[in-house]
Amino acid sequence: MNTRSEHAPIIQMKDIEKHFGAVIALAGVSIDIFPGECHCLLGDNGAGKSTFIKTMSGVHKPTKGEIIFDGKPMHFDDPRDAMDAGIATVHQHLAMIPLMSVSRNFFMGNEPVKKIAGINFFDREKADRITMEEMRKMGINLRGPDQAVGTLSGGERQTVAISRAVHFGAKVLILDEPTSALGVRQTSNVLATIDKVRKQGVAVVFITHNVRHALAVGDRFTVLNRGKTLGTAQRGQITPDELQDMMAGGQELAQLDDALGGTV
Amino acid sequence: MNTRSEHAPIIQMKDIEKHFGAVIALAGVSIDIFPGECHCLLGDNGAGKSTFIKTMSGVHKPTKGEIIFDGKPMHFDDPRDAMDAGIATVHQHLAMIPLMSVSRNFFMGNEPVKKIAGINFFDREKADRITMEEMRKMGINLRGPDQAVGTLSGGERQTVAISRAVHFGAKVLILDEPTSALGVRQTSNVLATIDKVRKQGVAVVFITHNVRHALAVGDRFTVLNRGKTLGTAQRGQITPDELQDMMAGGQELAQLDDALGGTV
Amino acid sequence: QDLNYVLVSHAPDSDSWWNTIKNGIALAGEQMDVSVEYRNPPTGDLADMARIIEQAAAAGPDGIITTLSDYDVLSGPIRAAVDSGIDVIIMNSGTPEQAREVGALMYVGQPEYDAGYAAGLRAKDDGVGSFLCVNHYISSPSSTERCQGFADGLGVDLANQMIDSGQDPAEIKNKVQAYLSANPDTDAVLTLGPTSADPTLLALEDNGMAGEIYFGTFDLGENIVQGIKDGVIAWGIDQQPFLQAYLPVVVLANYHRYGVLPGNNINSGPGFVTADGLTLVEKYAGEYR
Amino acid sequence: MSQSAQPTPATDERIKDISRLRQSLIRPELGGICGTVLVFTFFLLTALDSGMFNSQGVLNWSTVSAQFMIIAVGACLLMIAGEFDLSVGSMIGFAGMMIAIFSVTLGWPVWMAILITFTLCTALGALNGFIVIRTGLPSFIVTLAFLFILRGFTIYFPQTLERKTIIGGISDAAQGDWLAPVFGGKILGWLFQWLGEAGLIATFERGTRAGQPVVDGIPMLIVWAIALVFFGHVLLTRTRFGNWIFASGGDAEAARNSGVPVNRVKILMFMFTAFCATVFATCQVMEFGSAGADRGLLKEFEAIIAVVIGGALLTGGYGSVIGAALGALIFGVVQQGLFFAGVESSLFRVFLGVILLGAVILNTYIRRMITGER
Amino acid sequence: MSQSAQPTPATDERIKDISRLRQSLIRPELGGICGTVLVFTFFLLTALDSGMFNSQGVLNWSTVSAQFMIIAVGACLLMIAGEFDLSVGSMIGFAGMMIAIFSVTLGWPVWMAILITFTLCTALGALNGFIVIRTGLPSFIVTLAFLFILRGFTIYFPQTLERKTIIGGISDAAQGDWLAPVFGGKILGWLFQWLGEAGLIATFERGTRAGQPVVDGIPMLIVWAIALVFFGHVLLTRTRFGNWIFASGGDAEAARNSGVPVNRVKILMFMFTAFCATVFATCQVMEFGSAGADRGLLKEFEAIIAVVIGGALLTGGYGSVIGAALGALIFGVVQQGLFFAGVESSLFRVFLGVILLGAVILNTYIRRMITGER
Ligand SMILES: Nc1ncnc2c1ncn2[C@@H]1O[C@H](COP(=O)(O)OP(=O)(O)OP(=O)(O)O)[C@@H](O)[C@H]1O
Ligand SMILES: Nc1ncnc2c1ncn2[C@@H]1O[C@H](COP(=O)(O)OP(=O)(O)OP(=O)(O)O)[C@@H](O)[C@H]1O
Ligand SMILES: [Mg+2]
Ligand SMILES: [Mg+2]
Repeated sequence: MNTRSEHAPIIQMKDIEKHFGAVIALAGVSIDIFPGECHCLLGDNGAGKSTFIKTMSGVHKPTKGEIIFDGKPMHFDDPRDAMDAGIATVHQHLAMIPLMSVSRNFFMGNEPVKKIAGINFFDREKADRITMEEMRKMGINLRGPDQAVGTLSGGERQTVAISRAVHFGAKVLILDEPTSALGVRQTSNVLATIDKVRKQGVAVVFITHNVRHALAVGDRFTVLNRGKTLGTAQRGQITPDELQDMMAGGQELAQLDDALGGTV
Repeated sequence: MNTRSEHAPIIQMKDIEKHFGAVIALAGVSIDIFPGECHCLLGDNGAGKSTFIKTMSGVHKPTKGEIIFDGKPMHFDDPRDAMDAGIATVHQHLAMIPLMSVSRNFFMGNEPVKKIAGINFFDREKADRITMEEMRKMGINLRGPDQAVGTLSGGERQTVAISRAVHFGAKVLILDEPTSALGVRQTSNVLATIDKVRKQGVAVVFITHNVRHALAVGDRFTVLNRGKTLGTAQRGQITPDELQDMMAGGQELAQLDDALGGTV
Repeated sequence: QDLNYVLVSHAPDSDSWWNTIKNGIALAGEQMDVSVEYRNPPTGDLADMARIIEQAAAAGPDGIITTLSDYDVLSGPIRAAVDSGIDVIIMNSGTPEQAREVGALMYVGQPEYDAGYAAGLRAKDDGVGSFLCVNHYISSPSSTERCQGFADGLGVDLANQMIDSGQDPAEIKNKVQAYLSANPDTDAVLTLGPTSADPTLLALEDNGMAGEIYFGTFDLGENIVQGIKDGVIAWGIDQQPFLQAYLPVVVLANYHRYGVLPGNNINSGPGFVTADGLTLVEKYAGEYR
Repeated sequence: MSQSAQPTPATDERIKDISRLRQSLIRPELGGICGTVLVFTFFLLTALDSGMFNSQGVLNWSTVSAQFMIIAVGACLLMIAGEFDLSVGSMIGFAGMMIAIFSVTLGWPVWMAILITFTLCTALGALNGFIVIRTGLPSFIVTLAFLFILRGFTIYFPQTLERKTIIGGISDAAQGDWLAPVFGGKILGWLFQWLGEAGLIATFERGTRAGQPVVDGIPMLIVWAIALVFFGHVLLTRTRFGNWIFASGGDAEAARNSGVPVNRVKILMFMFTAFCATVFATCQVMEFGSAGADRGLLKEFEAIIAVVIGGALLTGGYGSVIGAALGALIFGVVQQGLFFAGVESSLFRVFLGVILLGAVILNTYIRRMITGER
Repeated sequence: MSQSAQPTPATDERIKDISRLRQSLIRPELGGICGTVLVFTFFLLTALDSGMFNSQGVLNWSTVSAQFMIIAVGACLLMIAGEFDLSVGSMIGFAGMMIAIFSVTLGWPVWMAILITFTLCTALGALNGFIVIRTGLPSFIVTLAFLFILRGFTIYFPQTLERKTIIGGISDAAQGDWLAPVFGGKILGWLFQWLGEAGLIATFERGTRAGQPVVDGIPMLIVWAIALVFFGHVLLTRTRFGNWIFASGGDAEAARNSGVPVNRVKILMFMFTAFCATVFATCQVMEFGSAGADRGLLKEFEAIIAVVIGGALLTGGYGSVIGAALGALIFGVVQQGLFFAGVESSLFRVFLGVILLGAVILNTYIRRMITGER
């Protein structure tokens, strides 16, 4: 699974900094992402995880630092550039529009077109067909492709978002806390999807607060803390407890954990 | 900790049903809540957990069924009635208003008043003083009581909401997925707070998707599934794996778990 | 009620001056035993008015009575109505020549510019050299023509002497006061109707210039009549809207019934109402005057 | 994966059934369609013999409806994209005045006046949009400011340049111009000529045009309205850009994250709204030959009302151009129909308010059924 | 617990410093205060000798500002509560007309006419609110419908009852009434009399009132404005109900969950807005002695503009009554000041738009600093 030694990294983020006005969200973070690995990004609230993957997916421009994609330096001007390069992102606050139909959402920003009389038209039949197919593959029975996303449950929406990202042939799939609001069944669904995608050779960046979810699918683990990285660990090089400690900022939690039976 | 045999239940929910138009969100759920216990409510997305605790806290009126509070049948017309009776709720989608100051949020709906010339005025000094004090107790250093909630982190907001509920002398504290978006440190903070509150004799209803969080603080566990209860289990009567299985609707997940190392 | 006439005005719904018109056609309709209707563009948009004339023509009445407040906009629809066999009388605004041009039977009214010009000449005789024109409806062309005519009658440049007062009485009042205290050597005030005259009266009363400053106004209303009586207002230009509405109905009905038609246009104004002979004016101001 | 693949069973015991028929009926335009049927039935019953449905009458309310449609299409697309334009009315006045000033006061050829006005006004629309995007202010406020600014200039310019608030003489200037008839002309004259000769429609009885049909063609205004509705409808439902419009209005942040160029979409829609307002103004100026400072008053509300009657959501992300066109048709037919039916005209506003309320409540109900929104 | 009790250390290395001074300066009213200072400086420099700042001039712009203030207070509280009222202007016309019809046409005593009008109008406000609450429609649409409905009736009633659209003669009817002077009277006449005699303020030099002071009292309109601003400010900042207003506008759902009676708050605010509009109308009718069908046109926008200039957030949950009052003051001073300064009056609208834009951008900047919003 861990194909690290075989490939060159698909994305190298070098010394990324990001400032929002008076707030320094990222203070120099470097990470390499390899194809076929699931790279977990962990860290406290406000550590800068979302900000980091947003620079990776072209939503934010880094204040400083370099992004090397497939060996070449890249400058994403907006999310479309990143998508065109093969970076698909499922954002923490879902990138779905409740009032729009599933198929329109599925293809949002990537609409298939057909030329009629030299003009590009939105190819709805194709969009509908592909959507129904992909949803069926993921085990979601839609009433029809024009069912509004607002009528889907949280887990279903997450699944739509992930399958959309996979469908568009992403080389890198970024998932920002996809499981935080999901039930056990939905969560395992999502984790299984991650596993499947990774096996297809796609690089997955998986953000979570849940050490167990991370350990279930992760190959490598990077912990962010207050805008800096605490380093990257290989699967097997680190125990769940060590990971837990790193995320919480060291020993602070020891006593509390004791009192609650160490099961947080 | 489990004081079940010593007391009468503080809330009995009997056969609660709730319909939203064509959707049957609750199809007859009964639960007893005892003082000093932490009662965990678990279940899939859309199982009806939030709907259930909303009928308990007076946000929804049940379509059918009875609520018995402290031995007497109760009809809550709106959340204020429930709050007056001693039921405090921290809702899933935070009951905090970002643009308002911490102290105004803290006392929202429960403002302290002082009479000047026969007219009730909002007692701001008192509100500010209490807020600062309570926040300090919870380990949050505010810039001042008039700092806007919008400037707090997710974990901090959650803590404000919980300490507010505790402060108003709730007999029952309801928490709807308070940890789902929180980091490890914030999560253990919240769990520690729940533990403390329970020890003060308050009944806590704790909704979560995370079996480990539930097991860390729960005394009893009720699993909802598609608007029905699958029964209530005592701490120690049930293993984590059994609980996990119940939440996911039985054996369906067995194989998946295998593949991922049983760590979901 | 075999005959059916429609009066189309250019005034917005709320313009109070047109009440007299409505009352005028209603009375004429009753007396001549014909059915009459009053229509107007709700916001006073002249383009909408053109549509209403077309609509009226489509409904096929026996006659249309309308204003010609913008020849460019209205001549087309009016000529089409005339050509499709409907008799048209022009009232209130426009000129006799324009009325003839569009094929109307006759013109009843008072050309706005001419009325302003006449008032200007009169004021010049009374020794006025500068003035303030309180325009409460600046976006309407005819109100600007009145001010322009007055200025030309005086032989001065309009320039900044016309203010956009808006229609709120308190704002009108205070704007008049502001203007007058910023330009204390203003000789005269000209208002364009009750909407601006009433607050102006109060403004002058307040700043003590009532009776001091030369004050003329267009059109009549209860307070204006009172002002004339009290000697605050020198004159009101009465274009006798009642006649503008009443006469065309009578003329049309008689023309359609007996084929008789006056040989000339009727100038309903400008008549200057002064302190002499105010009793009837007072009684019916705002209703028939 | 397949073992965990039934999150939603084909039938859900927790959802009561909805009949097929009902489901096929509920579309965004349903409210507009019902309203149109209702309105026409009403007037067919009450005003049939008033001339409302003869050739002249039909042309009359069609023209008025076409006017509303032209601005409704722009307002509709903009509203679906999540923004608002209160400056439409002032823009109409401003555009007309600019054409008049360029062609009459400055004496430029009319085609040049028209083209420059279009450029200027769409640029102003872009400015509106740019300010909204850059400052993040609600478009209500920004365009309210422009409502005042543009109206102010519409009064100020002709007053300082020509000393009057109405500028005429454009018809003369437009004589022989190649572009003017595209806005002010009529088409299908030969058809109506023939219909008139065949006695199928009424003809003039006297005057210089005696014998000619009273309706001598379809005004370009109506052609523009149909063309814009068609264009808007195709753009919205059949192109990827249409999907972006929905997405920008539904949730700008989510759309942006998915790679939709939200800012570009919004600015373009502001420009399109300004374009529609300019089309309206140009048609008006070319037809009537003059521009006045009071043209277009309150038209912004009329556009919004037509759009909302047609089922669009005020907060964006939902709506239909066909619906908006039907809303404009209802608006126009009711307005003119009340005249035909001889209703006291001051009650028109009361009707308008009641229709607006009723339509919006109906539309909300329909929308909730469609989207499953709560 | 204590060991894990430092989620936010007292100093945060990730936040750059903000100076104390700057922090004490940023308040919701700051924009309004800056604007006021700016505007007064401007007119002190350009129009000092035009009479703008003598007793008469001061009264002049004070009265106009007071008018704006009265409706701005209502609009401000309603906007903070998260709703909007576009029917304010029509309500002003309607209320005035009702008083006139009751007292003149029906001949009731004026106090009764006033009281019944107040009841009727606040009831209409409640109806507005009730429809918004029950249907969940945006208040923009609901009150837009009422804008038309009320204006329609304001024209229709007097026309059918009295055959005119201006009803006068209220001054006569109000003679000796006990309630009328509360709205139309003046206070502190003796003070100004004394000031005039002492030569501290100018007296009339000619005319009917020669020798009397040019300012003979403070109109009740100003007293009402001050009273309402005071009431609104205390209500908003010093009572629990004020907290509820903020909460309802900030997030209705969250507020409801916390036990705030959101529906009641919103309906009460709609009623208060209607009440303010009625106060405005009553003062106007009592001062001018007549009611006209065109009164109050566009006042809804003016109220919203004053409120927004004063720093309130259009989407609710944030704002200040003092700010709104300053906004009204700026609005009034600019409007009147341009006359004193002799600026071409049609440019007023342009100024208004530019000021609105500038103020809103400044306020947004200030608000972001205060709330840490992004
Ligand atoms: N657009 C923005 N403007 C200003 N500050 C921002 C912005 N986005 C994020 N921040 C700040 O940057 C820091 C990092 O935020 P980020 O959302 O990346 O955290 P996170 O690690 O994703 O946290 P969570 O686990 O809660 O999602 C926080 O302090 C946040 O307040
Ligand atoms: N106001 C409402 N109107 C209509 N349907 C509703 C409403 N509130 C909830 N529902 C439906 O009731 C069901 C139960 O929803 P609820 O929010 O109680 O689930 P939950 O157990 O809290 O799920 P989650 O874990 O995702 O929070 C869902 O099918 C939901 O769509
Ligand atoms: Mg995040
Ligand atoms: Mg829930």
